[in-house]
Amino acid sequence: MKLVTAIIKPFKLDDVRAALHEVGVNGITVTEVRGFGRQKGHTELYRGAEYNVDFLPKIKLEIAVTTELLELVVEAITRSATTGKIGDGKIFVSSLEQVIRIRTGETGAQAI
Amino acid sequence: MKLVTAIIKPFKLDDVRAALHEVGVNGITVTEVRGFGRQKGHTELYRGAEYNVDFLPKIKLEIAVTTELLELVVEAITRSATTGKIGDGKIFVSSLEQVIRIRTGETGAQAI
Amino acid sequence: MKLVTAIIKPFKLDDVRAALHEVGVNGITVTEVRGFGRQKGHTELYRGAEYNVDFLPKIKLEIAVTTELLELVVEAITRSATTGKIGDGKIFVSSLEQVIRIRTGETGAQAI
Amino acid sequence: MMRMEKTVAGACVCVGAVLLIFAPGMALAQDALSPGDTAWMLTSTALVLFMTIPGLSLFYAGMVRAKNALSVMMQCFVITCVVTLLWVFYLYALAFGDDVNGIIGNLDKAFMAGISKDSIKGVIPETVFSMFQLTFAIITPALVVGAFAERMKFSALLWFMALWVTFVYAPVAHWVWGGGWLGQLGVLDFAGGTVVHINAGVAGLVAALVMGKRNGYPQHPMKPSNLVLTMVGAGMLWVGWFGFNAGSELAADGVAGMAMAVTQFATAAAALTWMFLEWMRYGKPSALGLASGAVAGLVAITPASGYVGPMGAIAIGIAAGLICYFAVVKAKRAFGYDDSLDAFGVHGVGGFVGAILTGVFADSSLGGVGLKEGVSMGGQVMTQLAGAGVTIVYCAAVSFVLLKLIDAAIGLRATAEQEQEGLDLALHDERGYNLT
Amino acid sequence: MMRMEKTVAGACVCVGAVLLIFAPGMALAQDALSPGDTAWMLTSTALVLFMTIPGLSLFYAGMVRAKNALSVMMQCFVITCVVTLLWVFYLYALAFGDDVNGIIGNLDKAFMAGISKDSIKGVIPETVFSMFQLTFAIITPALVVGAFAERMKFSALLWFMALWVTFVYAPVAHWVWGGGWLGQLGVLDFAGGTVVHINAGVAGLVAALVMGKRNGYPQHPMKPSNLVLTMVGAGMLWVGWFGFNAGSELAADGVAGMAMAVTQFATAAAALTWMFLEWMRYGKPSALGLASGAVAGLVAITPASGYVGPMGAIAIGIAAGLICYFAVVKAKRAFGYDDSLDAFGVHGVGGFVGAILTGVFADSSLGGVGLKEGVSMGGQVMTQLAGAGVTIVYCAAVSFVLLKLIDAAIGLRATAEQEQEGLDLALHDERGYNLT
Amino acid sequence: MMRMEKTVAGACVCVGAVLLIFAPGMALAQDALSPGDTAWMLTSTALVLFMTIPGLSLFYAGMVRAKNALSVMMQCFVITCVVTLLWVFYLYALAFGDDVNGIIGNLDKAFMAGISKDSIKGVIPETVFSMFQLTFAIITPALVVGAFAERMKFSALLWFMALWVTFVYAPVAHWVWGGGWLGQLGVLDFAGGTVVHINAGVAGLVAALVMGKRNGYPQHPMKPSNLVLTMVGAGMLWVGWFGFNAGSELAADGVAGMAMAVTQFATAAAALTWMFLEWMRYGKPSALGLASGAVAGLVAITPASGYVGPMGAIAIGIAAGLICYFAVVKAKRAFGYDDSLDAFGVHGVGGFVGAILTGVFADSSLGGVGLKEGVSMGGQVMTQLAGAGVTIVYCAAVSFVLLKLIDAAIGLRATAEQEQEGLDLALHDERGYNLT
Ligand SMILES: Nc1ncnc2c1ncn2[C@@H]1O[C@H](COP(=O)(O)OP(=O)(O)O)[C@@H](O)[C@H]1O
Ligand SMILES: Nc1ncnc2c1ncn2[C@@H]1O[C@H](COP(=O)(O)OP(=O)(O)O)[C@@H](O)[C@H]1O
Ligand SMILES: Nc1ncnc2c1ncn2[C@@H]1O[C@H](COP(=O)(O)OP(=O)(O)O)[C@@H](O)[C@H]1O
Repeated sequence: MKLVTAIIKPFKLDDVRAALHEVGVNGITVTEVRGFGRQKGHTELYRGAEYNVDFLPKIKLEIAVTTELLELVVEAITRSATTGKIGDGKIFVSSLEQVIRIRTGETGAQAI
Repeated sequence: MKLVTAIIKPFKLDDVRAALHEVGVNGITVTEVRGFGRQKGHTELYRGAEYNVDFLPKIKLEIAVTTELLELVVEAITRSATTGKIGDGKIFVSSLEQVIRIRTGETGAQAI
Repeated sequence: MKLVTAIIKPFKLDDVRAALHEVGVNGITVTEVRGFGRQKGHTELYRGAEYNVDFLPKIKLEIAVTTELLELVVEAITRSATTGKIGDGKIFVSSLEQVIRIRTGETGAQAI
Repeated sequence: MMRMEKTVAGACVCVGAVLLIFAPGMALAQDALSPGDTAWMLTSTALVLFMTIPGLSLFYAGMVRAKNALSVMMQCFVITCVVTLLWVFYLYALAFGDDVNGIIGNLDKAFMAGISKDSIKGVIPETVFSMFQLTFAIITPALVVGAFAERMKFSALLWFMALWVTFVYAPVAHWVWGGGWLGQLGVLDFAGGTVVHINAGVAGLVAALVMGKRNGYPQHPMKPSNLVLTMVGAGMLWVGWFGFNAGSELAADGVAGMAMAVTQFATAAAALTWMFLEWMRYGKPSALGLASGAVAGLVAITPASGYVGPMGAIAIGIAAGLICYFAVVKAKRAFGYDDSLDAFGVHGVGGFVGAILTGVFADSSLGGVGLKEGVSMGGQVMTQLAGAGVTIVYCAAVSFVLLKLIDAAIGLRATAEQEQEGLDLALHDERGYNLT
Repeated sequence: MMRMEKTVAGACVCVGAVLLIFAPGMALAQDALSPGDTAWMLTSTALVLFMTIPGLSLFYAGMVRAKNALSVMMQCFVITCVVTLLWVFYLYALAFGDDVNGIIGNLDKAFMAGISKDSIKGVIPETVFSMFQLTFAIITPALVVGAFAERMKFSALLWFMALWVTFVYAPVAHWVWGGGWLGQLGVLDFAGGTVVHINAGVAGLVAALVMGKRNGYPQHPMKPSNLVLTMVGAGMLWVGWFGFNAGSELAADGVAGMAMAVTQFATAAAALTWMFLEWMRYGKPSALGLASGAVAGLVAITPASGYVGPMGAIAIGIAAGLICYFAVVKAKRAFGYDDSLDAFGVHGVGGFVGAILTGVFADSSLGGVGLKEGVSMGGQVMTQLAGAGVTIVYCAAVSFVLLKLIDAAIGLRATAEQEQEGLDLALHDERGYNLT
Repeated sequence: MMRMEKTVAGACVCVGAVLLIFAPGMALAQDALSPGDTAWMLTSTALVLFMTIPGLSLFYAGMVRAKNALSVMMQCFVITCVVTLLWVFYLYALAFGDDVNGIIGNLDKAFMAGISKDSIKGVIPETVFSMFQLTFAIITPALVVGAFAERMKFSALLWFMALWVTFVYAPVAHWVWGGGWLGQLGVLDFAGGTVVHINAGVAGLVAALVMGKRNGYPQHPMKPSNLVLTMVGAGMLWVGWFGFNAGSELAADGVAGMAMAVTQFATAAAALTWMFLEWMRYGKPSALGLASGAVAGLVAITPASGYVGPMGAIAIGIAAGLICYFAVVKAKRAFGYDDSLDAFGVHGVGGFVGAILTGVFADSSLGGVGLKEGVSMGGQVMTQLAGAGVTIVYCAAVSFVLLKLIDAAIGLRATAEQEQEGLDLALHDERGYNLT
């Protein structure tokens, strides 16, 4: 099993979710994060005090998937999250050793 | 060493923490997340505009543990976080290559 | 490729970012988390009702790096995030199987 | 409250001076409207409504958990609306219509019958008198909301409040202010220590007991979600209370001026008392403690505000700060009931303290305006006790019956799931904050 | 609004009584200042400004997304400033200067020429009359902001509002209140149903249509960010509205008292109507619905407040709650325009309902003060329709032209990127909330 | 401020007219209470308290970081309480008791001795006069809070403020308004440019210098946490300021009306000036800039409000917007002190600008009410400079000594850890926001 972590632009969340739904993903965990990268941030100015904020609001998705689904999931995210502009985000894939569903105690692919 | 990531219902946090404490876990990192799964969300309605919100507030726990403790920790979470109703959440286990305590520079199991 | 996850004190963020910048890290994802560990929390008191809050506000950094850069990055964080007082935080290192840049579809080290 | 017999000579001194010279003018001018007093009463009415919406609703919204913030605000708001309509229909008639046996007003004024723009009460339009009184009938049930916050069903709230203002508030207001038997007995209640605060506090306590605790209380933390707003609400209450107390003179005169002053003095004293108690006990003073003390002081000076002097006011404030502090911080925990936002601990207890001490500090020997010819301080205190006691017993009994009836009919409490989810989402399909 | 012919005998009854006896005093006292009435008008002025800042700006800020909260507050604030200066320069002169052919005021009073601390209008200082009117000229364009919230360029807003108050508000105010032809025709508009609310609502609708929808509307969720603040704003609007309606009598008398009372009654009725409709339709009542109904009631009673009785007020409230509910919840969606915060649905529609029903319930047979000698209810309704119709057509046409001109010159809308980022950051380099 | 000699003939014109005919009535009516004027002063008192709690505390709470929001609100609140009690005990006596050598009031009125509900001052109850003045004594130290926000120990604040109102505020108020030497000199300060704003600003600057910068200032970002609340606070300040300025006439008359009007005009002009400066300099106008300009305008018109005309007010507003803008945006950074919320930059500087320009625009040639017989504009400006200069020097010196004494005795600053954690948690065991 794999854990897919995607950093995307906040307003793309609905699209990505829909795309994931299509490829059969039913569970996602979403976190509001701030991203720092090549995309530039904004300036805030309060009574002449200027702050350059280079963190941008981003959404992080974590999705546990079976290894078979991995390709499809990555493709779905890439397709639906892209705007073509800098800051579209990243996908990280890592390995999951175990998944447990708390309610039932099921483990492995069944628990996803 | 392993990294245990658990998604649980927010009001279970205190119970889970207590259960983890019992099995000897002293460090936890907690994030507020929104979960999307089988448990259905709620409806919001503002002046006739209806929004179906299918994300639910969840709590994500991240716990670095030694491999020996893994079993106990997973068991403690499963036991304390369950309500038997849909949406109780998941536990993900992945491998940790290294842990460093920033203050002392200690590494490995000692750093946990 | 590796994923470096660091839990640090919130007011150290700017320093750590600067240190990471120096060693050539250009992308970071930041999450506000609450940490539970040896550092003690605080007390809140409302009309005689006392709450002992043992979670502390922390910042979690996630940084995807090439394996070559790993050492430097860990060192940079350790150096810049330390205050010498309990609660300085941890660094977790795990393995990343794949990284994809959403905008271009690039993968691997190029995508970081 | 309510010097109904106020003559023009009293109300409108400068004109009175002239009138005294030209006696023929008097009969004609009797019952004439005074623009100055009317101006103040229009303002006071606005100030007292301001206490409830937005004041009290902010004060309460900040103290509940974020998931219930809208529910308490909505409760305050809907009470405002429901009581307003009932007021027009029959509440004003019940409370302030012509007295029937000292018990209740007759219904001649139901549906505002006979009240036109030309109707005068004292030196102000009767519409203004009625509106001013309405704002009191609104805030009283709104105060009760604090006791059962975070768990009552909205429909049950509507029924309870509609019945409660009818069967509790209106009669008690009549007894004390409308020409009823408690007023005749000599009970002093300038602006509502008994009618408003004891009444609200006791109803709240009964409701808290009948409904039981919030799930998880007191084991789970139930921290105030937005004390910044609570501080704002406290500030608004303080400012609006000038209309409450100084407005209860029904005129812009020296008594109103003194009522405003003693309100300020007692409040400051009570706030500091609570703060220092907390500081001594826990090592730190808190904003919520300071604000709670201020409200306790405002409550306690209310019945006394037209009768006592500055030093009496400070004494009342200190007493209120002290006693309400212990009621809220100690007694509630000791007895184990869940008065969510301390409606009883602050309003019930503070109102009682104020009612009794009014009997003490109204005495001219202690700087007050003096008791009625032939009444001793001890005698007045007994009268005050009687007034408070009657109100407590009557309010508790009727509130209890109403709550039990409603519970049997439709249920009082939200379900455990609804409570868990928060009343805002569960009962109103709304969230108070969508900040991210 | 505005019984300019009010004599001292009417305004200052108690003195009047004396004066009646000593006729020689009369001429002398004519045009004398009444401190009581002045006190109320100073207060009313403060109350109406309070409606805009902070009231309306809170009401609106809570309804937009967090990223646009400051932008609407700033728009309300800057409108306050710009209209104030234009008022001094020429708006007051245009609206309330000596009438020229029933169309507009002459400019004799431009730059407040000839107005000193000793100038009297009726029984109050002219400065106070002018200030009170200014607060109306401020809130009207501020209400419009709700229609195009979250997408207008700040510079375009400045131009639009400056031109709009000049070419729309000032003439319409003059026609109805300043001695112009609509007032002469007999149009009744006590406190601004036509001048303020229809005017603002129609301008808002036109702006919403000309500017188009917010990007993503209605597919993407655009949830209110902070309904707690919206409830606070609604409470402030309600309280401030007492100054708006009862202040429009320009005196502290029985008419003011009745105006305050009917304001309260209509508002309560409208709020409950909206709430119960929602409850029936969706199964749950909401705080936002309750507050929206209250504002609809406040709007609808505005033109009627000096003319109708308590039961007429309740009828108007129910009608307003019902009709505005359908306008906001149904019509907007059916027609598909994006009136972001329902400036048209609440103010335009509510103002229209109120304007027409004023003609009905002002009749003495329905508890009102009675229509002018020889005018039938039907006739008055036709007059009201005429007044409303003229305002709608004039306002729509001129607003449209102004918007098109500004669009051609500098563009009306923020760019899509700016809208996406939020106007607070994009246009003002600020964020409303930095809570973590 | 404060036309104490106001006779009934002036205050109560319509009655006066009658009285003139019947001279015998006059002596009797002398010193009689005017309900209309009293109504306005009761209202003004409420308005000025409203400026501090909730107004100023919101304005400040929104500008600090979230972790310090409650601390500034609590400071404003506790100042309200402490000053109130000291006022009763001796402050009123010191400031407004019978004058001793032009320096200070004697203590005959300590503990409100001799003040009953029947005491009259001018045409209003003395209680009302005293309460109105109290609200000024409250807001002045509360304004100072902005200068050292986010770092002062709570206990040190209590000591400093108690001593400061005793040794700085009371004497200066006496000198200017209580019959003291600056008033005798002819210094014009209608509503407190010198007594309130220069005084507060200078004390703030001294405190900021003595205490040093916040840790991390200016390298670390210290962004306002909740500008939405700051905008609300600014709106409340504006509205409440009508009580401050128009109330300072102590009557509801033409001077009060003009004071309210010029307050509005100057504020609008200053707000727009600041906004456009920012727009020109940084390319974007901001809500905080607009609000800051408004407050600067309110401050600057304060001393002038009873003396200048509309155009003079606009000139003063523009000057205040311009000069305070540079003080806040440029001078603070250039000199490197940390006046956290610009108490000095806005109140100190704005108060000074207003004090001087009062001397200019009070002249009848510039639309003002005219200077005293025989005083030239230059002469008046010199007098104003003298008044401001004396206040600056006296206030700076005494504030410095008090701060140094307290620092030596108990320390002024919170520890670095406490500052890091936030004063709310560190000093009060509370958090302002628990929204999740
Ligand atoms: N090396 C990295 N480690 C962790 N997160 C990263 C890394 N690089 C980028 N990110 C995340 O991805 C987001 C987008 O990256 P950015 O460089 O702005 O544009 P792009 O995605 O087009 O390469 C960043 O805001 C950050 O949240
Ligand atoms: N495949 C997944 N990847 C990541 N998180 C998941 C996944 N499936 C579920 N979750 C998380 O677990 C929570 C509970 O899942 P849900 O399907 O609602 O019920 P259950 O835990 O009973 O299976 C979700 O809200 C989500 O946060
Ligand atoms: N085993 C763990 N798993 C996950 N997070 C941990 C663990 N131990 C500590 N942390 C995180 O690191 C933070 C600091 O740990 P703490 O024990 O307080 O001090 P120190 O870093 O000096 O050892 C905690 O607040 C928590 O967020």
